[in-house]
Amino acid sequence: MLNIQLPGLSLKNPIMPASGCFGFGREYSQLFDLNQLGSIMIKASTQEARFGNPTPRVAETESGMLNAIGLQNPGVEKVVSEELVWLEQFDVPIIANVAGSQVEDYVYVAEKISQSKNVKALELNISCPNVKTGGIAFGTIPEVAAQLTKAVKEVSAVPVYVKLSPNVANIVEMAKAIEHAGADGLTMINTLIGMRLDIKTGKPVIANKTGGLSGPAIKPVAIRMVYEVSQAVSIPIIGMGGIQTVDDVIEFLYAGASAVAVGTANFVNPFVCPEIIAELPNRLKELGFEHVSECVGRSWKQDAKTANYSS
Amino acid sequence: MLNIQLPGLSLKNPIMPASGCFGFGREYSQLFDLNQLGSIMIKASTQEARFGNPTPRVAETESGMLNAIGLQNPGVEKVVSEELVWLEQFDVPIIANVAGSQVEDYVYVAEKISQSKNVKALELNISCPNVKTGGIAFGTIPEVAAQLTKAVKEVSAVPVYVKLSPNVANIVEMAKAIEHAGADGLTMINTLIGMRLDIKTGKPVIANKTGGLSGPAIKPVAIRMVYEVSQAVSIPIIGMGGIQTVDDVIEFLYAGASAVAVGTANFVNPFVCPEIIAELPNRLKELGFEHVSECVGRSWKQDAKTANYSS
Amino acid sequence: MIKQELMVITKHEKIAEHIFQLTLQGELVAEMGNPGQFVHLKVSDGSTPLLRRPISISEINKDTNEFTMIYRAEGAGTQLLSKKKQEDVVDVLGPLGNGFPLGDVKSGQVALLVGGGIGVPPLLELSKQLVAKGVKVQHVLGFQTSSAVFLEKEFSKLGKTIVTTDDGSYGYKGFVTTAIEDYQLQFDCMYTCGPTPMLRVLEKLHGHNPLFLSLEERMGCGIGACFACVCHTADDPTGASYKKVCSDGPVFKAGEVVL
Amino acid sequence: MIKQELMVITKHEKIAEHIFQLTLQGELVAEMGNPGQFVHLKVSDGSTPLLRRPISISEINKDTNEFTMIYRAEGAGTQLLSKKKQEDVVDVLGPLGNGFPLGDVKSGQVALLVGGGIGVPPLLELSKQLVAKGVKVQHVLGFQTSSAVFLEKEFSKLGKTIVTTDDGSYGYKGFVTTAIEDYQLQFDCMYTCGPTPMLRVLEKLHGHNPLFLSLEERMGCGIGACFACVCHTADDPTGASYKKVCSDGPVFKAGEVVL
Ligand SMILES: Cc1cc2nc3c(=O)[nH]c(=O)nc-3n(C[C@H](O)[C@H](O)[C@H](O)COP(=O)(O)OP(=O)(O)OC[C@H]3O[C@@H](n4cnc5c(N)ncnc54)[C@H](O)[C@@H]3O)c2cc1C
Ligand SMILES: Cc1cc2nc3c(=O)[nH]c(=O)nc-3n(C[C@H](O)[C@H](O)[C@H](O)COP(=O)(O)OP(=O)(O)OC[C@H]3O[C@@H](n4cnc5c(N)ncnc54)[C@H](O)[C@@H]3O)c2cc1C
Ligand SMILES: Cc1cc2nc3c(=O)[nH]c(=O)nc-3n(C[C@H](O)[C@H](O)[C@H](O)COP(=O)(O)O)c2cc1C
Ligand SMILES: Cc1cc2nc3c(=O)[nH]c(=O)nc-3n(C[C@H](O)[C@H](O)[C@H](O)COP(=O)(O)O)c2cc1C
Ligand code: FES
Ligand code: FES
Repeated sequence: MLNIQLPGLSLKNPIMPASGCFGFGREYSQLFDLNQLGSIMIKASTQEARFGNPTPRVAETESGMLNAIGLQNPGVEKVVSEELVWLEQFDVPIIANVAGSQVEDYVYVAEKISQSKNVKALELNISCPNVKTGGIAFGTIPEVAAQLTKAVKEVSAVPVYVKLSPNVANIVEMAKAIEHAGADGLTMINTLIGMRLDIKTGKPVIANKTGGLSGPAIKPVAIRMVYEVSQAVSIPIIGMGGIQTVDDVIEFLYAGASAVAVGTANFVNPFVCPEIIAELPNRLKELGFEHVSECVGRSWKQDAKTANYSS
Repeated sequence: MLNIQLPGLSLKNPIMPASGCFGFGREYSQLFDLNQLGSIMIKASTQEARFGNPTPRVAETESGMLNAIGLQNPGVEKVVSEELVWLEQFDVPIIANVAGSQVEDYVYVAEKISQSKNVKALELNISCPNVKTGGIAFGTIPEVAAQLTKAVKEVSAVPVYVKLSPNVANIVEMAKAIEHAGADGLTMINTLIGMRLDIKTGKPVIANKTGGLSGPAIKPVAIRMVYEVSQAVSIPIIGMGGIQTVDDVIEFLYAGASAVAVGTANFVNPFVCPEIIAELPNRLKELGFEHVSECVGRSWKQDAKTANYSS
Repeated sequence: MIKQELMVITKHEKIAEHIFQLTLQGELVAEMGNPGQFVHLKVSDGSTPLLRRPISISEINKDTNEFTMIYRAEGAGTQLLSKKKQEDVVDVLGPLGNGFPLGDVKSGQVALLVGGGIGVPPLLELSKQLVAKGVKVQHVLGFQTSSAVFLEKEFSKLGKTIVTTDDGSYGYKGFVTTAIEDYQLQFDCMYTCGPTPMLRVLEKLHGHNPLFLSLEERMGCGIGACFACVCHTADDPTGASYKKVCSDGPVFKAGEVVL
Repeated sequence: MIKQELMVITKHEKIAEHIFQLTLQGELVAEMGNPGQFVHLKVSDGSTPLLRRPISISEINKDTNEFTMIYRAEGAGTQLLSKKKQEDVVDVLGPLGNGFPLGDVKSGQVALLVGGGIGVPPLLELSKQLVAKGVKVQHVLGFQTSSAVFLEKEFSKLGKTIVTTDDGSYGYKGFVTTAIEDYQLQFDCMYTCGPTPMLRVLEKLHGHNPLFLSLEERMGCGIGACFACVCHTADDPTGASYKKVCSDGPVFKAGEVVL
């Protein structure tokens, strides 16, 4: 009832933790059996080890949070030799999040990490600032994003999903450019850029000044973008942005996502992924579905049977 | 302690209701004395009367709401002859929000409405879809926004503020293009585009499908944009997006706004504007300020005195 | 006059499946007028849920400064509300809108009050005020199923009361509209509140007689400022003329607006 | 093991200006180990405030399955928490992190416990466990002003206790660091928790002796997964090596991390 097939990914269910919100799984493995997860989107890997940004790196906002972790990670070599090897004990396909400051970085990391036995797909984090264009994020200019996608596709041993940034005027144009460049799927959305100022000092609460806004606050933006993009492309979408409950999952599927990722909610409730997975079958039954795939895109599919229809 | 001078506007205080969230003031005038307000941004006027979108037109989201009112208004002639004349009884400068589907519409409305005695500034709502570019909003392409600004500036009898849409990749580029085109000020931000789906029917909750996301959820995005734009332009900014409390007002001023507007919060608490105006002097004193203008831009001004400094 | 007040809960109980009866006390009661007005409630301090919830006034007691509402706890807001206890306070904005006009029916005449589900509560105060005026009242109250039935006793005290359920698990089996026919009810004026499909049928069948309908629509402000709750007028069904449910309604005369 | 539990409030009271003492009961207490660990609290059902709040464990009672925290109600989350009443439940994730090691000081030796403000509470359980082990304890507790002082009596029962206030309105006037000098306190091991500037001075003055410091940092997950709370290690102060305050700390040995 829950299994989903996507390029490179044979998922037992469509629920997975989002990149950066689950580390490499070690901490959560002490709380529950990771084998329950559909997949794991591991923390971004870069060519070199990175410490990331100074602290404070997180701040709370209304129904959301800002983060500016700064891609802290031990570098792709260590991710491959330590983290991915450790993850081999679980029967869970891994989606490796790839980041960098220039095309060459992505290519380097993608080539290396896609060789790992349990890495079944890559997720290109194109929200990173591109040093060659003065810090403008790869994910805000369609040509730049397309070029990056092409370069990574050439070296990757596994299907490539590209993670869209919501900080654009035209998400459909971006998605189409990336599809055209050969991406196997899309993941969306990354965080919106936001900021909070401290009332006493007048200064930004986050040391990096701006941060990425995530959590329930951004869900309406994510749903709208998945809705628009899923109708314009023919590659599958893994949706995310503010998911906290099983109904949020269904809303993303209705919008057009084929699977979903849960980010910030893991911090609020570390058991949120297994809880949603456990609740999903009953909720689907209640709504009259026999398989989770029947939900996909039903907000816009003309011929979709109505939710309350039961045979 | 609260008075602020802006192009065309001599404000007794920097607090005003945002366009579309206060009608033309009639309803709120029954609840409190409108003379307390710094200004009023009246509901958008278009050339012809508009009924707007089908209902449901609003939906609630986490710490926010979606709206797709669809610019319902009685047309500029009636706004001028009925609403603005009625508003003359108050000693409050009016900012007239101007909308349209093509440049000519804006020019028509701007020319007419800017003649009204109490209209001291215009606010161009450039988030409207432009029929000539296939519905792409004026406010997402810098050249289009600049051209519109120029055209309106030529006919307007009062200073022109342009209201920025947050649905862009590069808000600074947009602001600069509009400043260059002759705008006297900026107001920001308008709503983010969002959507909600009904779990039972699978369909969008709002009849128009997508709607504008407003309320506390979007405040971090608004603060970030005001922070970025205020450092890049030399025209003043009226900030808005999620303001509910006096501290939210101060956060916008710190970010770089010279005055602020309160939108969605009027629906939650119809007395929010006069309440904030009443609280502001004490809060400023507590934080060590002698005049509200000292707050403006202190998140980025190098030479700003620290907030806790008191003489 | 519309006021905002932190009113105190003097009584709060569950009266049917998911249905709660809530009595609040405060000065705002003094402002309440015709039955059919509503209040707009903020159920939490914070920003979730953000918006107020419109709930009809069901009974008014000016002597004790109390009024009562009956609501269905379904979504996030009403569920939070249902957890409030006696002596807790609720942020109330009201009274809002225009209620049912009592002038259209005279002492000695017969009024038929037709309610559907959560549209039943505002008819109780209406019935009381009609009876006080010397009007003979009859009630047809429709519910989905037996566990959803409420207020039958209260209405029975005021006049003939027919309860219908969709599934026949209680009272008359069927819709209120067919019950009106089957029982061959005669009346000089009809007042109704309930789901829009029910209102549409009633307007079609009985719109030629005096008929007042109370509408529901998603609301923002509740006071007429945001234009969330508009409907087309019947004489200009696709044009720019409109009525606002919150401030022109929620009660309209049959034929006034497009349902 | 880390658990999540809806724990029941058995006691909740204000003990100083803005300062509340909260006792919770539940099975999670069985998992608690060294003093200095913390719990991560969700103070509302909804999504405002969204994140959990880290609060140190101040006392543990394994017999009654209770533990106590002391917190300052300042921001949105802690203010909401302060409104909870006896028998209400609180969503607790814990115990988290590594507490103060007791192995570095032997029976008969002297431990000096130095707390600043809201850093004082975790030292209470530490002091109790040290005393139980036969260690002689001394305490220096710094507060801003007299109305902010708490736990003096409890610490006094366990050993010599010097209270300082910044403004001299109670006890010794001045900082804890100068009090330690003025009173010429002698000790074999120091444990401290409080504001970072205080920790920095203590590390500078006493870091050559055994010294354990408990750090604070903004947190996301609280369990080591989000990398919100990292600090540089002292042997690689600008490089990529790091410690996580939530899972490697919050207690570190002097010289281990960059403060
Ligand atoms: C004039 C008027 C009088 C009403 N009187 C009553 C009454 O006496 N008793 C009662 O139980 N209900 C009444 N309703 C309906 C009631 O307002 C909704 O059931 C309630 O707002 C739903 O809130 P929620 O928190 O349960 O749902 P949620 O799903 O959390 O609501 C989300 C948003 O949608 C709005 N909404 C959802 N359903 C409705 C609806 N049917 N009508 C209008 N807005 C809706 C909410 O107000 C909120 O803004 C009335 C509605 C109106 C317009
Ligand atoms: C390991 C550890 C132990 C702590 N133990 C205690 C204790 O025993 N008693 C106590 O009163 N306080 C303690 N604190 C500090 C406490 O976590 C903050 O005071 C609290 O989170 C502030 O929440 P708020 O709702 O009042 O503020 P808000 O301003 O609403 O908080 C907004 C966000 O910032 C975070 N935040 C704000 N201040 C701090 C801070 N000083 N440290 C970490 N995060 C912060 C909040 O957790 C939240 O995510 C501890 C902090 C840490 C890291
Ligand atoms: C603390 C934190 C760290 C994140 N790190 C990454 C990252 O390394 N790579 C990435 O592509 N996205 C990262 N994200 C974005 C999330 O994967 C996700 O796209 C976003 O948070 C929206 O989902 P949510 O609202 O469920 O959190 C991070 C988000 C958070 C909150
Ligand atoms: C119901 C509603 C109607 C609005 N109508 C207009 C409008 O007519 N013109 C306009 O420029 N902005 C309009 N806005 C946007 C607001 O003026 C404001 O920019 C936005 O809501 C962000 O502020 P807030 O979060 O305080 O609401 C509308 C917003 C809402 C919620
Ligand atoms: S709800 Fe705002 S106009 Fe009716
Ligand atoms: S708070 Fe998440 S790693 Fe420490």
